[in-house]
Amino acid sequence: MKVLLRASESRWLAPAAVLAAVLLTLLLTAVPIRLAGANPAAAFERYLVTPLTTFGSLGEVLLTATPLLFTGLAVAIAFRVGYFNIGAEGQFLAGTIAASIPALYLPDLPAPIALPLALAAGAVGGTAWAFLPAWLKRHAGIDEVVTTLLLNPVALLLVQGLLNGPWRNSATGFPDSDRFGAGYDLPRLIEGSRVHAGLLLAVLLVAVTWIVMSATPLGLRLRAAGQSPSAARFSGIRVTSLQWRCALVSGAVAGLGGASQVLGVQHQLTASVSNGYGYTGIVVATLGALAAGGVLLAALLLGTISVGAQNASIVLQLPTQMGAIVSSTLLLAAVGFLAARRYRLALRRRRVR
Amino acid sequence: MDFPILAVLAATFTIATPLVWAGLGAVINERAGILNLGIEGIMYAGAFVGFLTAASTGSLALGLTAAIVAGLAAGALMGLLTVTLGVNQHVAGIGTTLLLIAASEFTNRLLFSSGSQTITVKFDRILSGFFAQYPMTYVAFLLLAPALWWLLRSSGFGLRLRAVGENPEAADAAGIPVARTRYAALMLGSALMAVGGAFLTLSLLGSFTLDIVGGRGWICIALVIFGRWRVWPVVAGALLFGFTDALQLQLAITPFFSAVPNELMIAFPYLVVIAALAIWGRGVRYPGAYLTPYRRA
Amino acid sequence: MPAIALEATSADVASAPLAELVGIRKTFGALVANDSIDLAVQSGEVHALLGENGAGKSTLTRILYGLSQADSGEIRIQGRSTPMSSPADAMAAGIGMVTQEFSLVGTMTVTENLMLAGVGLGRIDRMAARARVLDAAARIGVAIDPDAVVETLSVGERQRVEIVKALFHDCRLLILDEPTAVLVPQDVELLFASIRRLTADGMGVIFISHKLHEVVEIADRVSILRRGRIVASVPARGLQPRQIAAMMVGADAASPGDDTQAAALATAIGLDAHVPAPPAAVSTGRGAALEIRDLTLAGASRPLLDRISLSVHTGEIVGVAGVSGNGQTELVRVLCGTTPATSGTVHVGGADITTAEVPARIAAGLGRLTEDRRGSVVLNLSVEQNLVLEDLDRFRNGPFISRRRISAHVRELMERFDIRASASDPIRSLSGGNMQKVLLARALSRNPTALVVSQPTRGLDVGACDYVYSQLRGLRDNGAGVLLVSEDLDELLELCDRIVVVYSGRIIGELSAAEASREELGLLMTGHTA
Amino acid sequence: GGTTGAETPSGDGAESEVPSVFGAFATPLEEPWDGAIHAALQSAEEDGLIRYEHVDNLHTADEMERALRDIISSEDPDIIFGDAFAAEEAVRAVAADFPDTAFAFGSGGEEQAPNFSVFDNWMQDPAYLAGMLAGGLTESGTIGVIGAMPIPEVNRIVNAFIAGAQETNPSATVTVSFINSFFDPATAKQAAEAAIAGGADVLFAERDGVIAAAEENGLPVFGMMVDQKEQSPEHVVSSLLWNMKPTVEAVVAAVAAGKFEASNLGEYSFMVNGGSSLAPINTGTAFEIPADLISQVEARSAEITDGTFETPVDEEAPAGSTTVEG
Ligand SMILES: Nc1ncnc2c1ncn2[C@@H]1O[C@H](COP(=O)(O)OP(=O)(O)OP(=O)(O)O)[C@@H](O)[C@H]1O
Ligand SMILES: Nc1ncnc2c1ncn2[C@@H]1O[C@H](COP(=O)(O)OP(=O)(O)OP(=O)(O)O)[C@@H](O)[C@H]1O
Ligand SMILES: [Mg+2]
Ligand SMILES: [Mg+2]
Repeated sequence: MKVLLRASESRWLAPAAVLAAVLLTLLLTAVPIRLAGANPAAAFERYLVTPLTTFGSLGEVLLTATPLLFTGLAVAIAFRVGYFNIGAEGQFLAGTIAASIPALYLPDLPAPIALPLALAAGAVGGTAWAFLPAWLKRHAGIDEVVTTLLLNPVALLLVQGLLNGPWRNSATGFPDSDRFGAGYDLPRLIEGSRVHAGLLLAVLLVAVTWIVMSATPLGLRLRAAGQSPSAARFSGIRVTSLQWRCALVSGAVAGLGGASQVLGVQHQLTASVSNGYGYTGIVVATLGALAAGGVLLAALLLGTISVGAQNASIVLQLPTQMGAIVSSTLLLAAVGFLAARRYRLALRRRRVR
Repeated sequence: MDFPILAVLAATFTIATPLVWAGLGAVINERAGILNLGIEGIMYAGAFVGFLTAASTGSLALGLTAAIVAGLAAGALMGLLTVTLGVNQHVAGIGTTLLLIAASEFTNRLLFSSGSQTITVKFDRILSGFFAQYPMTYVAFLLLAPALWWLLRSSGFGLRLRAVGENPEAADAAGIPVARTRYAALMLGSALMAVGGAFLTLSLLGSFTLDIVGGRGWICIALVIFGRWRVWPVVAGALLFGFTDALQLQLAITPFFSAVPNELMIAFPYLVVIAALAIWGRGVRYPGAYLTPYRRA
Repeated sequence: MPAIALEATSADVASAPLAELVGIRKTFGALVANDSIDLAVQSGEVHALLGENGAGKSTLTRILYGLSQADSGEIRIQGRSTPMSSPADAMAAGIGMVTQEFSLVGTMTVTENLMLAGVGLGRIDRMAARARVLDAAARIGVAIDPDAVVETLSVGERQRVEIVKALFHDCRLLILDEPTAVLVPQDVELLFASIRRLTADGMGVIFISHKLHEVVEIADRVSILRRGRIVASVPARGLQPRQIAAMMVGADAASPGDDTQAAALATAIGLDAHVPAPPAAVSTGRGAALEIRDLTLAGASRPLLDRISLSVHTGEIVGVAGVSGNGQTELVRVLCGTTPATSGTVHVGGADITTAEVPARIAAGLGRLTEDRRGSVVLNLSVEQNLVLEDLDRFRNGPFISRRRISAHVRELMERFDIRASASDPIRSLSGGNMQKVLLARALSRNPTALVVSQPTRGLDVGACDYVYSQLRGLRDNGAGVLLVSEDLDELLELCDRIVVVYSGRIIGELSAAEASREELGLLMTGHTA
Repeated sequence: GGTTGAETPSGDGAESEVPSVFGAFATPLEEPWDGAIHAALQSAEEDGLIRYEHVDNLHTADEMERALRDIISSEDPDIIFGDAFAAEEAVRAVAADFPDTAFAFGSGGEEQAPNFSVFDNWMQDPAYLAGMLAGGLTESGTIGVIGAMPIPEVNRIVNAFIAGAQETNPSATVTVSFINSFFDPATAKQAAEAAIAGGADVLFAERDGVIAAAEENGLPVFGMMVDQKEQSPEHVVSSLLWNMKPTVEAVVAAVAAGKFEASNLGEYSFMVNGGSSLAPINTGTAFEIPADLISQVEARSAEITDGTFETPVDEEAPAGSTTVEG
């Protein structure tokens, strides 16, 4: 028997691969679920079905997917042009800080002024945090992976420093900021659900990115620059400058995500505002094949599992780590099967066709 | 009070120890062309499995062995994903990290319903004064680093490993089994990462608590690029980080500096590494086949 | 050499072919690259494998060497069926290969590269290996520096390393896939001398080349592949290049109607000593298409380009000859805008482009075609995307790409330049010849005032070469100036109006094509000024 | 929140009369703070006082809010225990939406009528006593404290510890290191090593990791939250204990009696009410603990218990190095 590249992929292979991944995950995680004292089938229903079948949790899925859309898109934009921004986490946090500045110092602004101001501040904050690595890359060829990565903990320390210092809660003394003024609440989109206007903004950015990537000269140039910088340079594409601009745009998108999260969900700055969204964004972007549509799908998938895992923990008393085990196993199984579908098995002795 | 510079230097080596083990593991992986972002999870699993085994058998040697076995298994999983199946390495690595951390914490929860556990024996320091360091520190600097330096430079295995990381087509044409070499690199490197994690539980602390690795794996990824995939510069990077960290911990309780915001002090090592990179880190060149799976036509 | 001992003592084994391919079939998706191929190589013979670009030569030899696995078929070594699941198997069976694309690790030294094959896991002895490398180089008759890092070497030097590498470990069958494409004539002679020595000792050689005069010179047997099938396998003795060419393209050599085609082919492959170039016509008076003044490019120790001054007039092809590594690559890179010049000026059609960025160069009327084909395209993008990449702003519709206009433009180019692929194929799947046509189409689609081309026919089959030549002549006849950098003297003599010779980054001589001879050029290229 | 599911568990409610309690924790249960609440609830369940379920790891305010709404809609417990730090806004909003559910949350804020009560780990009393012991034990005159981060909950413990040290050793210096993490024992240990290098010969392990440093250097050390004596039987002098049981019992009794209302439950964590204490002083230490020091501490302890001594509460961040000399 041997492994051969497939001549062509039929359409059903991708869904079949995902289905196989779900089955394998079910098989692999049934044992720990049993050990933790729950019924695997019931658990899986909670993980994958419940979130999508009740109105309330569907809203929660969208809410959970919102920050992932921003960070996933941010990472995809940068990766696409060959700039490996691992710093979406820090840029997201910088966005939350920057959006908090007007919200804390000008708390009484009315919403029509306050929201654009705070969102713009978030974008600027993310850009500012992306600036140093991008500048070092552009002017000195310093590798961006290290600099963006190392600035993540620094951003978290900056949040903590502000919360322990000037922004300490004036009522409780706890290191979280005061509640923002009412004008800074992103409006909710659907009655009875926490989904907020940040989702709209994220989807808009996905759409714009999709159009730019697929229908403009810039989109093709970005791809060329990302796939082969030297050939792109030969073709007159200014790779360094494109990378520089995408790095900043990427930071801005991540920063907007931070702003959306504090203005839409938290209404105050806390040290735990990001649940590793920037790092998960890398998974979202690569799972989505660095394409806008793919980011959308991947963010929704991860959002679903995360909402489902919480529900399973509450209802079935499974340790919350079980949710992480299921989602990471499913992630690895899915990418594994999706990669494997490019190949087919052939018996050595049989003549093919 | 005199500033205890010798203590800071001694602490430098202690702090650098897990970074050297895991960072050199990452060097081995990346020299073979594979970015192993599973590092954080592999260190975590090494810390947990090592501790669990030592605590239940009472044998440190068995604990260390178990950590190594866990690392080898994690490396094999990474190999299955990135080498055999050609999965995107960022996704495979981050997925592995998530899985191993969750699985360790889950097992910890099932076995010890809460609270931290302690082993009564641990690898203790040897010698005294400035030289009072853990055996695994001595092994890291005096044995592991020279051995890997020699391995990469002067052994057939190192030559093969570099070849599959630079140009797998050429390596294949030279009769080198590309997949097998990459598996070997992943398993060896991951085992070193697991030992780096086990250092925390079996040597430094003698106990396991959640979050014990605390982002050290990600620092290693940065240090490997900082050191340009070469053994001694990576060791130097780990020492630079260790020194600045030890320094800030000491300065934080030194009267003059205690007025500086704590967070700024803690950020210091990160900023120093970035600054060092900005000064010396121009024109980093990645291994030629970095991030690219290989399969024959 | 155990192989020879075997040959000498056993008549039986001698009668079994050294290697035999039986019923080899290989498909890439829908494409059948090899279709039930049978081929046998005898010991002591040079077996030439010929065919158009994309005929399946490399695929077949890669299967024999274990770099690729056949869908079906069998490989026999000295009569015994031997599965080749990896190059290690092939090496164990006594096969060595020089692949068409370089198989060298750029960051390693020559010695390390040569050690790679067959290195164990334990300690390596660098000094001993180095000595063995020097020894092997001397044995094979090629000079290489064992301590040089491969990526610092020129292509010609790298090819020499490849050849030494294939012969470093004793083998009974040597596969050479277009080894001479990047070698200068002197090196080709050295290589042939080695091949003759080795075959005299009983080695078998599979030799792939598009240079038919080389084939008739060295081959004992010629097999011709067309579209994945063997269409002829004949002894080489007495065979004329003209006949081979006809067999390759499938034209019936005997048919009288095809005289013109045969003649064109013959011309293309440089059989007729050289046809005097068509008169430079009305051109020279019309001023410079490309004007280079005192162009200098500093290097680490000495200038890589040293005050080069040269003008190419409209309606003229100027050749640049030289042994590789004398500044040709750098000259092309500076002109193409990928390396900035240290000093000097470059004008295209009167416009100063010395410091211009690539788009401005293209706008000024500069066409570019470099020797680094795969480095000039984005391999993962499609043929269509690569064809318009330099020119995207021409196909805008407001802020968007006009897909309709692009596909119309691309369809036209693909027709005009006879590109045999589908517009949506990723360009990496194209064979060398088709890729070169894409690049040519891209360079010529804007009707450049001046064209810089380097090694335009390296690795191309006769049909494709001929096509490139006719395009370059056509461009010249339309009034453009062409600067042609080539290591192929026949090509230069064939195409150019004037030839300059570079040596050590300087122009050390200029000859008009009418008065130039190979001998004279050869002397200049080795630095002998009269 | 959903519109379905609230009815299902009510069938269970008929079987037993004890209130159902759900724990909703921001950190993993292994983290000592939430671990203490969880332990008290578990023990209340074992005592047959309550039925108990829980969920942990609700890191963000967002997750906390989703979990709370989900808990109410799918499990509808009588009482929800948890910690609201860093999710005050969200938790209070949910509480306001479900006035029939009793909320008892760790919080730095005030109670919120009608159903949101707050508690906190008011451990300044045992901290003061531990500080007294530390002051008496130091020979170098320097004591090292390694804490998580300068938040009120940590500050008041550290400040009380410093005040206690001041009582027995007016010239002592206390160095305070914050590692800016709730979980980073390796860094905590390095910080402890730095304190030792800076002259400290007694340590207070507000965070895990410090005891290992004390053990290696043979120094007295104080543990936190649970009795950590077994981690280093010869070096742990004592530990500060938080006992959530009085708080849990108070809330359960009020709910069972149908008289639950929003209140500040903080006093149930005071030593007077048995909500916190100093673990028994270790008699098997490698060094000697002077008997008169112990009696001094015991006397002070008795004063605290009978209400004649009130430990000062100071929630300002302590300086990195405090020389206590007044
Ligand atoms: N969730 C989705 N919703 C709608 N369309 C989707 C979604 N996911 C993927 N797609 C489709 O998948 C294709 C690829 O997505 P994308 O927009 O990123 O195109 P692209 O950048 O042109 O991709 P490519 O890299 O293949 O050229 C598009 O045609 C898009 O319509
Ligand atoms: N890995 C591959 N995937 C898809 N198609 C391939 C691959 N390798 C080769 N081909 C196709 O197979 C055919 C035969 O290619 P091959 O390289 O054997 O030709 P060749 O005779 O060596 O041509 P050339 O003279 O240009 O080197 C070509 O059409 C080529 O495009
Ligand atoms: Mg796309
Ligand atoms: Mg070929």
